[in-house]
Amino acid sequence: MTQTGTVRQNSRHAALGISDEKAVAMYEIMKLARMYDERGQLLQRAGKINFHISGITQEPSQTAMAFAMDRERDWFLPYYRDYALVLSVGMTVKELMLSIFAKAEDPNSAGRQMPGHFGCRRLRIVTGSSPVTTQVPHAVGFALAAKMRGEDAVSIVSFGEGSSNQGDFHEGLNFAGVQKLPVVFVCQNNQYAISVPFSKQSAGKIADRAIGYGFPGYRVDGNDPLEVYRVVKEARERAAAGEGPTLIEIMTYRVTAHSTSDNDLAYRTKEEVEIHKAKDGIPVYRRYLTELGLWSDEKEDELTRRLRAMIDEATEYAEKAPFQPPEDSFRYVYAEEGEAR
Amino acid sequence: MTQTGTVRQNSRHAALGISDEKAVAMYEIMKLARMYDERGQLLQRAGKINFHISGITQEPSQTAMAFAMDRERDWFLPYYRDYALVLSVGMTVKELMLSIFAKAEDPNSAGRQMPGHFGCRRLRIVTGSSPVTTQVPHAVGFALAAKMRGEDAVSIVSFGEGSSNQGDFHEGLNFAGVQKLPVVFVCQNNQYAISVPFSKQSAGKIADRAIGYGFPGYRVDGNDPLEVYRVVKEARERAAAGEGPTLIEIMTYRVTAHSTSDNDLAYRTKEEVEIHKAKDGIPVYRRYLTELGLWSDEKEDELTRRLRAMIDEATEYAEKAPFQPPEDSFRYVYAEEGEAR
Amino acid sequence: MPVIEYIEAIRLAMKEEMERDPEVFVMGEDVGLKGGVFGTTKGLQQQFGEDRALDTPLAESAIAGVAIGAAMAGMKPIAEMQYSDFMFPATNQIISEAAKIRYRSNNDWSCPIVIRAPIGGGVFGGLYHSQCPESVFFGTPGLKIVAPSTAYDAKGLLKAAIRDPDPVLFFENKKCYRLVADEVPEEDYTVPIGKSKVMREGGDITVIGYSMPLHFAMQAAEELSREEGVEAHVLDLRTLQPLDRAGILEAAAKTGKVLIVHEDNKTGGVGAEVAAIIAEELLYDLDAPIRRLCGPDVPAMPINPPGEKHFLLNKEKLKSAMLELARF
Amino acid sequence: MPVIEYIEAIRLAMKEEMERDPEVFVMGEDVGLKGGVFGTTKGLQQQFGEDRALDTPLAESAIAGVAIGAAMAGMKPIAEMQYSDFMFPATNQIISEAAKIRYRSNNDWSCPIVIRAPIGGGVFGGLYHSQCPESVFFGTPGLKIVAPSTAYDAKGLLKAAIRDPDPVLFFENKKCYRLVADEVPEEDYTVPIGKSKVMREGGDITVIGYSMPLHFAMQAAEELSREEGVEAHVLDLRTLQPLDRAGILEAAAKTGKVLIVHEDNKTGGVGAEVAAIIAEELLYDLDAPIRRLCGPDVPAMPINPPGEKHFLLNKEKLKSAMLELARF
Ligand SMILES: Cc1ncc(C[n+]2csc(CCOP(=O)(O)OP(=O)(O)O)c2C)c(N)n1
Ligand SMILES: Cc1ncc(C[n+]2csc(CCOP(=O)(O)OP(=O)(O)O)c2C)c(N)n1
Ligand SMILES: [Mg+2]
Ligand SMILES: [Mg+2]
Repeated sequence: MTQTGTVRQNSRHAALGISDEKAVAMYEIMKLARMYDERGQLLQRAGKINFHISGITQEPSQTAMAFAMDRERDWFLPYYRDYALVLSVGMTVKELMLSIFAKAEDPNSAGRQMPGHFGCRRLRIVTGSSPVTTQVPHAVGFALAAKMRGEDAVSIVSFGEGSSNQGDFHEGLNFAGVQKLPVVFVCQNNQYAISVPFSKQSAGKIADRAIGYGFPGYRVDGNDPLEVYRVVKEARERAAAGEGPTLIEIMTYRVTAHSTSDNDLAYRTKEEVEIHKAKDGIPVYRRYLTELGLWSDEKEDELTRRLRAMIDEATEYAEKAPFQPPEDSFRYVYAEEGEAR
Repeated sequence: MTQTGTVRQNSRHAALGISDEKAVAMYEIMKLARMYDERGQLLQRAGKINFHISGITQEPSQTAMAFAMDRERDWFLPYYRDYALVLSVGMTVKELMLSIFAKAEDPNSAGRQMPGHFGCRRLRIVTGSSPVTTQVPHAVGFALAAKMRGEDAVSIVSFGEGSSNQGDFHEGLNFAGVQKLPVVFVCQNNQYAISVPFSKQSAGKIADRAIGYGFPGYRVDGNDPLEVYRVVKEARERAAAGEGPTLIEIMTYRVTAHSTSDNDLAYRTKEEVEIHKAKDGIPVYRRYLTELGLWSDEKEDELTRRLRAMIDEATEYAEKAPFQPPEDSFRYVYAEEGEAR
Repeated sequence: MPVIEYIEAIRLAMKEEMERDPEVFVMGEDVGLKGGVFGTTKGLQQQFGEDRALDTPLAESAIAGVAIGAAMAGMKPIAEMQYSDFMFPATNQIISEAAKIRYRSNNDWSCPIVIRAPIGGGVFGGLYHSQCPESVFFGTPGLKIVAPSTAYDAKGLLKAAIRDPDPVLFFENKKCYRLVADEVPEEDYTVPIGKSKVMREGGDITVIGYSMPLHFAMQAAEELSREEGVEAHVLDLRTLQPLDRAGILEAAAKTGKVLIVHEDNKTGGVGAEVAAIIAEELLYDLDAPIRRLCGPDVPAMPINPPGEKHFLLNKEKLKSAMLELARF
Repeated sequence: MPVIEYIEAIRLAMKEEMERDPEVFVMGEDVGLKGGVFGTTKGLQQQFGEDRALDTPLAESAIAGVAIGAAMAGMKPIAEMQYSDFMFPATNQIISEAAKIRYRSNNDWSCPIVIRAPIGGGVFGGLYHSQCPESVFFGTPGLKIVAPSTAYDAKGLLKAAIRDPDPVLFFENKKCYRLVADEVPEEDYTVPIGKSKVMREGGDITVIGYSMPLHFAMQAAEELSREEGVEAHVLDLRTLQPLDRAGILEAAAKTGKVLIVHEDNKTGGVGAEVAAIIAEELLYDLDAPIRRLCGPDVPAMPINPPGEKHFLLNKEKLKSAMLELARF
């Protein structure tokens, strides 16, 4: 992302088949996710909400992942930091705010689940839970269904590097490898599982595990969204062509505490965090667009204003919105009378 | 194993530090396991026992595995086909027969568990169960205990290639990799998990999975006990030196049906089985010893007679031995009064 | 009506549902050419192809988890667990996922899977091929659990389970597979989930249970009727979750003397809930303490024949408990 | 005697046992520098080193399985599950392995592990940080299960669990951590596993329960005594397995009117077994049907405050159920 002065046609994004509009749209989503996330932190500190979990620094790769997929057709199985992914797929900030305030209108769970537990059938975002990695076999099941029905859909699932040490990671990836299923596995390696550093989670590279399942695995720099896009796009193409799954390990770093309930300075230094904050992919991508003439300080100001207004409005709406009536919180244990699904 | 005419000192086994006596002892164990196993099949066909599960063709590598370890000090976590392994470690044929007849005196379980479910504290053979692969994390726990106590012991655990697809395989190996624990993981890849051929179990090599855990993995020909010995020995040395675990995939083939309850011709051909029967490691090893002058037809006859007598006697003893009194079958749910352990 | 074996009823239910609905498929270890270790899926791969009778890797959490994913995608998977003893690695997928998908998404998603698993002992299977794991999953809201005792119910309940919009655990009894055979219509039918069935009418004592032990109860009831003039009312729960409260209370009220039987160990079993329901709702109609005759509170049955026999219920044990209750 | 918090009692029990016995160690996710997500292991790594307060990979089946192996090798591991909701991936290791090791080896091997896991809601944890999984493991012979409600019992039972030769599940209530504080001796003591405790003497109604809801019961009992002259007898089971049958029967007989309370959902809960025991042994001493007041049969509690409140037990719910029973 340093080729200053290149003409647009020869830009990195064009080479990947990304239009200028799409390249800019990706930037806008990254920013939106970042600003939403920062607002979440503020709301928690202000005591307006109980809990927030952040995806800060992971937005560039999450956005790229989503944009590399077919957002009309594919199945998305995100994990709790994937705000940028679900925003890319079509979830609105208002919907995210309804979730963070746990309100009835929240499409993810009607305010039953914690924020970050995404799910929205309309957007082909599959409902998720808290026990980590259970979504990995689910993604394999979606891919199996697609294969059995001859549909063109590919499923993409993400999870942290800590979560990749669960049995379900192994069982799911191996199953997909045997059946050559159309699924893309994305490990967002942000170097920590709460307080446990990567060195105490695994002695190998996550990407290398793919070798044992007979399909390719790649490590990618998560601060470089275009490279992430390239690798995910290729993986999607392989999947759609019947060539089977791919494992992608995105190297990133969790700059926030694990969640608002965590004090990260109990187990790491401020200096370590600062080093990684300096590598933030968003300003780098902004410079890239600016150098190509696709972005400017004026546009940035306009975007910031627009997004802030959107987030303000969403916050206000969600704060005022009603909770699910308590009686209704016992509904939908099973299908209700007359429901077929 | 084709170097005819080599003098003993330059023999393959001598090069591995195996004395002639030990080389012969290994052969005797292989034969004993084979003959015990054949007797088990006969007893089942004769209706004397309900069930037998066979380790035929896997004996050479099982014997080599055990002999490459420290049989006074190490912990053994075998799986249900490991007759040759437990015999190498010191279990007697009489004890195996007591187990196959499910009699009270069976040291493995007093006739509570199926045959092949080994366990004997006296021999440092760890009690096992039927759900596959649970023993893998246990082996890691033994290795952790050894490391914490500064003991010299190494644990060795075996399991089938089908079982290597369970979550516990992944979680156990990864844990051991992070902690660099003294444990040797042995996958006996006999190409089938009951009826499911290897091609439908995994699209990769099992040995390659070690890469993702940051320690070495090797594939070895299971019909070549000296090569198995070499690789396991090396793994044990690495483990004892604090260099961490090793994964070893032993390539073999299950020539019998899965068990006496299985009809394997429903899912594979006789021809396929015959091809592999022809590769049996026992006659090859016998030729090797014979060519070195360590073995002869006379010795073979004498051994066969001796082992047959031993097995006859064990069979008779076990058949006549009493079952555990039914009242006692409710004992040892918990430690009994006054027991500390 | 043809008399068919319990196992054949299960096989036929799957075959007919797979013929009826292309989204129904079966997956599990050895379900393909081998037709399962018991033969429940025999012929399905030949008829429907490798995809719809799918041999999986030896990985129960994936079997459940992949089935759950496929179900959320709109398929109707039947996941086979080779023995119910081996479904514990899938517990997290069953309890944390299948059971909660509809609830956690506020009805946006659903999980119409069936998980079939053979339960029960008496086949010299020892500790890990004989267990009854019902109580582990019982009491997990969001799951339905059925456990038929006859071929008729096995077929009808399995069809109902496959068509059910929610996750159903289908516990088939391996001892029943070839020991139990009864009349099964050739036409399509279902047995409703959540409804118990009176197997025998009687006015002296009530026996409530499910699965294999009911056959002992029926044999004992016939003998007690002939020999002692004691008439037992026998109720087959059929569905363990949701329990048929009305059916239970009606059967209990009928005689005021209740014996609950199951092979799963006594403490914390389904029978405890049945007893608690009766004690909560019907206390004043009882003429005797609520008895339970169940498996002993021991980890699992031993493989040696005297130990297995000592462990298991049988007609004699039922008969003497029933007689004792009648005489109370 | 110093008054200390429930969480501190747990921390101290571990610390003292680790000082006493070099074979005791704790392992789990974030138990090291972070001291656990609740702070129960705070300071242990600093005092005992990385090996004895071992941060593990995020893999519960390995946490349990490795602990089991180490226990068989003679160590005394305390395996921490971060939330009890996350122990389901370890179910197979707990039920198939830990619970059966002594039995299956005919006493040749044993498995002295403790598995600690925080249960219960009311902390805005939503579906997967609030569950009570007792009933999944309850009724599995070979396991012991404890669930203290006071700091005194937490410390004494945890010490007893660590010294116990068999596997113990130790369910600590996360709402109790900082809400409950009581007198705890500075000297070493243990509370015996398998013994219930009378928390309050009374002659009108009996409340039987465990863990957090007992505090609501005690508050309600005080108010009912003052306001209505109703005297409740309150029994803390403390140990769920093995249940203290004698203690239960004595407490039930005392008043003849029994209310069983727990936060775990009603169907199939520990309360069902308690009710069944009473219905089996004490029917003629009862003056009212056996009542249960438990969590609703819904997968888990929602995170939104009105939903959580609606779901949970509290003093008012206890009080009205107790009064209703007293007036029966
Ligand atoms: C099965 C399970 N165990 C424990 C937890 C508690 N927990 C929540 S997030 C987390 C760390 C996850 O680390 P990682 O997978 O690297 O994702 P990250 O949070 O770093 O993005 C843990 C231990 C859980 N949610 N599920
Ligand atoms: C968890 C679990 N699932 C299923 C089974 C039933 N089962 C017993 S052996 C076996 C196949 C094992 O294959 P593999 O690991 O390759 O060992 P092999 O028998 O080939 O030596 C299966 C599926 C089991 N014992 N445990
Ligand atoms: Mg991480
Ligand atoms: Mg095999």
